[in-house]
Amino acid sequence: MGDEETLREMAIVGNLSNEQAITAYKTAVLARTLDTKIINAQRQGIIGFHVPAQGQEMIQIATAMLADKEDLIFTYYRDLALYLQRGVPLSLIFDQMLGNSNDFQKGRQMPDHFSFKEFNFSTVQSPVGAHLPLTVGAAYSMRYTKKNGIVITTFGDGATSTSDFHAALTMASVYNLNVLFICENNGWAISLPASKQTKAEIYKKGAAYGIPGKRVDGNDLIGSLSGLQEAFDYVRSGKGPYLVEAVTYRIGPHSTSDDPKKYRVDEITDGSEKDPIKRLENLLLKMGVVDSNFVMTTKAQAKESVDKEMEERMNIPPTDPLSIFDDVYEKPTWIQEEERRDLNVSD
Amino acid sequence: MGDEETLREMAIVGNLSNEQAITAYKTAVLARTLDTKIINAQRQGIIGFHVPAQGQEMIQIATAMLADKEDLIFTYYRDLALYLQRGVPLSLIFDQMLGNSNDFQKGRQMPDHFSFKEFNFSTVQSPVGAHLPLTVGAAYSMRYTKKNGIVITTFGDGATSTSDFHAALTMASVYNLNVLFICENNGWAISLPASKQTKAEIYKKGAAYGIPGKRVDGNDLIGSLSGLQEAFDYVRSGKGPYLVEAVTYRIGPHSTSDDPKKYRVDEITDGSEKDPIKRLENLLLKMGVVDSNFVMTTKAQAKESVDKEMEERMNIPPTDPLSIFDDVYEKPTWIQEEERRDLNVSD
Amino acid sequence: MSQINMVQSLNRSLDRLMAADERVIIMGEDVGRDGGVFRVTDNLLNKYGTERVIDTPLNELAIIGMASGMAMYGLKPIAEIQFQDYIFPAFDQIVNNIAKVRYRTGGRFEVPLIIRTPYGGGVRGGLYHSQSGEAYFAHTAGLIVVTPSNPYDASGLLVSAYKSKDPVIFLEPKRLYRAAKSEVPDEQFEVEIGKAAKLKEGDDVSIITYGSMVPVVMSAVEKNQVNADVIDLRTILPMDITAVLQTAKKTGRVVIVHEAPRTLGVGAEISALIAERAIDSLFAPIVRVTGYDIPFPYSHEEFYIPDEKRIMNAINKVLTY
Amino acid sequence: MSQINMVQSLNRSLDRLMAADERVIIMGEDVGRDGGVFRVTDNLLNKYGTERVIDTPLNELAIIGMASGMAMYGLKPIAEIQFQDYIFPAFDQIVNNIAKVRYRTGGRFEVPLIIRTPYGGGVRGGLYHSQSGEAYFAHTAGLIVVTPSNPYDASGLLVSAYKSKDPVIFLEPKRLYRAAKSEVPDEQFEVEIGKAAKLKEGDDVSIITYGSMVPVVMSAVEKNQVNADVIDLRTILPMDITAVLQTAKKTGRVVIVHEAPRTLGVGAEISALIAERAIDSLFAPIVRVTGYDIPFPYSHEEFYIPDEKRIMNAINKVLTY
Ligand SMILES: Cc1ncc(C[n+]2csc(CCOP(=O)(O)OP(=O)(O)O)c2C)c(N)n1
Ligand SMILES: Cc1ncc(C[n+]2csc(CCOP(=O)(O)OP(=O)(O)O)c2C)c(N)n1
Ligand SMILES: [Mg+2]
Ligand SMILES: [Mg+2]
Repeated sequence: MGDEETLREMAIVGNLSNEQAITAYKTAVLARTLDTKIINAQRQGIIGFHVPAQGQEMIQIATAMLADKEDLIFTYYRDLALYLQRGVPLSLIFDQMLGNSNDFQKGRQMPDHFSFKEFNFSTVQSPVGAHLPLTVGAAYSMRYTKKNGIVITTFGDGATSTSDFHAALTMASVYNLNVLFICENNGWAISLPASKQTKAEIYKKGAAYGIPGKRVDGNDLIGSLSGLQEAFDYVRSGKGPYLVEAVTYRIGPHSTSDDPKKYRVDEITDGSEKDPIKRLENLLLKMGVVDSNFVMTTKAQAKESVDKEMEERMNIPPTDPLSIFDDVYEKPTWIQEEERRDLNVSD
Repeated sequence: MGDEETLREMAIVGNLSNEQAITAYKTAVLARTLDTKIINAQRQGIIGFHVPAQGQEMIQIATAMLADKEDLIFTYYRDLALYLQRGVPLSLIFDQMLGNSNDFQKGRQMPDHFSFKEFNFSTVQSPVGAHLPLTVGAAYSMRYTKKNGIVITTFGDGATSTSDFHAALTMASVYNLNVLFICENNGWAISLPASKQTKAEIYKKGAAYGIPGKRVDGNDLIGSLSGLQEAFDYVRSGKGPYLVEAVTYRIGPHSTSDDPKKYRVDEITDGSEKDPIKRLENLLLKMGVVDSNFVMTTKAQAKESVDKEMEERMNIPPTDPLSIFDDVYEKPTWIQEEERRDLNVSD
Repeated sequence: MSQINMVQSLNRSLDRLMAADERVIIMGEDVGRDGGVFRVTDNLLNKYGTERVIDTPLNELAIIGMASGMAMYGLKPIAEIQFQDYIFPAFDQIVNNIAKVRYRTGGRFEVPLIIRTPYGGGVRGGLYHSQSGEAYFAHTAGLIVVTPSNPYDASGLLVSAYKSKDPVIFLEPKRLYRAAKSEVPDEQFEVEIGKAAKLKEGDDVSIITYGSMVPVVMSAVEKNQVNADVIDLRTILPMDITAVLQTAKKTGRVVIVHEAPRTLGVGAEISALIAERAIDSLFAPIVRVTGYDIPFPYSHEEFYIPDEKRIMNAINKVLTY
Repeated sequence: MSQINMVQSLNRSLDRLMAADERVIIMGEDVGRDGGVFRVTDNLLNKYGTERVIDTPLNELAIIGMASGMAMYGLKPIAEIQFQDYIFPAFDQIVNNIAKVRYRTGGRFEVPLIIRTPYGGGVRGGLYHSQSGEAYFAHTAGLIVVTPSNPYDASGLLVSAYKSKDPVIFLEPKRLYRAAKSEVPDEQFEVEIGKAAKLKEGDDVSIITYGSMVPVVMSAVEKNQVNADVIDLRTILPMDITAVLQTAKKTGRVVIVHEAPRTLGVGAEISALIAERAIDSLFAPIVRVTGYDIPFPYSHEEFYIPDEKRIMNAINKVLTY
């Protein structure tokens, strides 16, 4: 999509103010800066692991922009920009990434497996797709208890092959539940290109369940917003579930443990022509909404706050080893109590 | 479909000879007679259990008619007519239903869980849909080892909701395997009507995988044959998998343990207007292919051979109890050997 | 008080729970109009409607996954898996999700659901309608696993499961569904999770069992006038370690009886706990009488399931050791 | 002979098997171009092509289900599950199908496949990249479950698994993948399934262990000069009962060490077998040193996995009993 077209699209969305566009840009830059910081911290052994979200920021930001506070969001492990746009502070993100004693989850999970309940996020788990059937139950509960809001969930292209995806779409459709399924198709499931994941177009997979679908340009803020708007409207109006395929691009490796050179040799690029942040930046500059000075300041500020925040959070002590026996059950059974004593003694 | 239409359809199929139509009719009558016999035997405690195939005979017969010897068929638990049309003798069927010492499977499985390897059938298991991923592997193997033939599999409407269905269609499509998926949509999964199983039309479910589909009138021989022919041609030509939805009708209960009055009150009929055997019978009579005398003789003969066969097979002794320790592994481990001795002693 | 069987007891208990608490939702294959293939949920659809008694499509992963989302967000789902043999498609959701939600969120979420499922043989169901899979669940921290052996415990354990904030695998011995009636109060009452029942006091030998094997054990010891301590575990995870060790120390002779296969069956854990904590009290080997390490056969299931003879052989072995 | 690590050993063994037998097919997520996330299948795609080294979509049920169809119809699939934690979506296919095909067909079909999967902690993988789930499989008759503890056994067990006509769950302790090198023959050789290895002869105490814990046990007994009999089971199902009983009877003091949680872990079965068959030889309780009955935590995994200190505590306990 060229810039001219994008401008026309913007008119279609209509309600995107300059302020909103600028906020989105700032979030995107912050997310990218944070991501880079974490990758470096991982290399230095400060943070254990990371799944970079670079390249996928814009669809995540658009999702957060259109979601209401009362909407419940089930993210997956690669949604850094989504949290930031929805207001999750850097401090909480670092606490989880570091697994320190401030971490809501008590350091129990790998980095990127967040659970920001206060911001109406659910909980992230590693098994791909396994959160999807939960979204359906949550939507059932919300309808049953007459709560406002819809359920939104994100997942990768690989997740569409899982049994959980099939289960979730089956149930969402049969019970006509308000779930907005957003597939962040970044073209890869680790080393498997999306073209080998499935021969169908992902947004058409709803056809097997009577669920409508739509493909949106996930690398473009305006494209994402206008595409998503229709989907949000559909689900909010109670018509049932909807499947969005956001075409996006994984700029980096699958994770800090991954070496994409093994499988991505023939098409490695820096991703810049698809880079959603560059695209928004260029658009804002071209439209005169911001100038190059603003761009520089934004980036510098992002870096400063990310650096500062991480330094601060690194001072927070780790959790007590004996706490590993908590939260297996509401109250530890005799087994956990005994094992806690065992660890305490052997320690 | 009126009879006039049916006649026209018949011209389309073209290659259905009178002899073939008569054979199909005879098989259908035999299957129905056998089914009724088994239900009675179950009531008398002679056979442990049964899932009647009444109402679904015609799509099963059509499938067997179009299948080549070298085609490998994975049936489900409700395919009595399919076995008969493919040449499985009554004796073998009774041996399995009775679980006697002649049963190929050594009495290990419930009735209706056949494994007629000699007739190029695979093995039936109870978990709904669980055979479907196997079909894909078998098709892969056949292509890899350059064997002729395709893989055909049958399953119910309920099975389309299982994870195994999703898994099978995913793999069949991605590796472009020669699998013909035939859903015998009999309108029910025990007490759940197909309309509550899914909101999509079953033959369109392939869309999620890029697999073409087609609905056929499974209660009509000509309709089934002409519809299936296209699907067989597609798969045989190596174009990949294909999904057929055969609309049919479960005349009886789900199984001998089921009481459909609990859930089917509002629409209980004797199914006669949908009864595929009556329809074929009427057509053959109308066309003068057979006369009413023939019909009577066919039914009488079917009854005679079914009665005679069962009486004979009932004389075959049961398996040796100690054989329950065989076939867990190629050779029993020390555990099975020890447990066999234990049973022998306590006996 | 009424004289009722286990199906009736469960049905009434479900009814009372639904009447008292709107958050209780029943779901599963054929649980609605059909009332469940064993009729445990009979008539509940009529009383509580399709919003609260949900006939689901044929996908156990979907049932359990959806139920866990409901439980995380305020409801109290009671999901039925038609036969325990069909729970395995949902195994990932159970061990990787449900059992770990509280833990992985640092206690910020919980999944207080109940998964009810009939298990065990004796109904001529062959490989796929007869399994006793309790050990698969009992190896999973985060789950509670219970199994009643009589109508009273069925009702009482169900209420405790309802009150539990942790996920409960509720295993119903299908052979006992209609096998016997017993006195069950008409009001709600509890049978505490984690507490075994002493069914019989005796000094010569301890028999530790649960679920489907309880009546067989009781019949064996009564007919043969064995002076046995008989323990019905009722809860498999967390096991009542006090009851197990107390009886082992008291008699010094232990026989464990269950229907599931021996290798890594629940009996292995019972035996190991005793071998770890009460070895000096033992006068004889700890003997397990169990289903065999083979798939559950259609023919000869009567030989598969431990019978009184096999139980008595084991008892005599430890008594005469 | 070469000095190689476990990844190299497995890779070479796979390579030799593929070179010798066209029926061998490798399949799984990222096993092709990527060579597997742990590089066990590195370079095999280049050598054998996409027909024989199959990068699959993200569905473990599909991988295992398809592999089982391949195995039933003449091929020898070696399927990789990227982490053992992700095998549970395929659990139904494994316990209800693969483990029961031979049985339910009266021996007319078999499913000679291998499921390779890395297991265990120590790589900072948290709840979902660290589990040791061997007990879930070892409770299932019809399966063979093996786990090597060193590069030599890895290669040899893989060849035996290849020759097996029964389905083999091949568990690879990921922490040991590159932890140590050892001498491994360059030609094909076998390590027999069902046979444990005696790693050290000693008289005072028996330590029975396997897989990931073997080096920790060996280091503990060597550093502390414990006069221990050390058994590396290598095969978990069917277990080498002769080796287990022989050592228990010899020393009369048994410590069992594994990384999986204690409750109904494999140690329970080992303990129960001894308590059933060698109780008179015992001088001390049978003690288990295991992972804890909690989900595998991300932080403090070093406390979760049994260390030398915990092992020595147990050894001293039984020695001084
Ligand atoms: C059930 C399961 N199988 C395998 C894995 C290992 N794994 C982690 S991420 C991943 C690829 C996921 O791809 P996709 O869904 O496209 O999301 P992306 O990582 O590309 O954002 C795989 C195979 C897993 N986490 N869960
Ligand atoms: C995985 C699994 N879940 C539940 C069952 C119990 N069950 C047996 S048949 C059946 C309904 C199947 O319906 P359908 O697929 O339409 O086939 P039909 O019986 O109508 O021919 C159910 C729920 C089962 N066998 N397997
Ligand atoms: Mg992706
Ligand atoms: Mg049906």
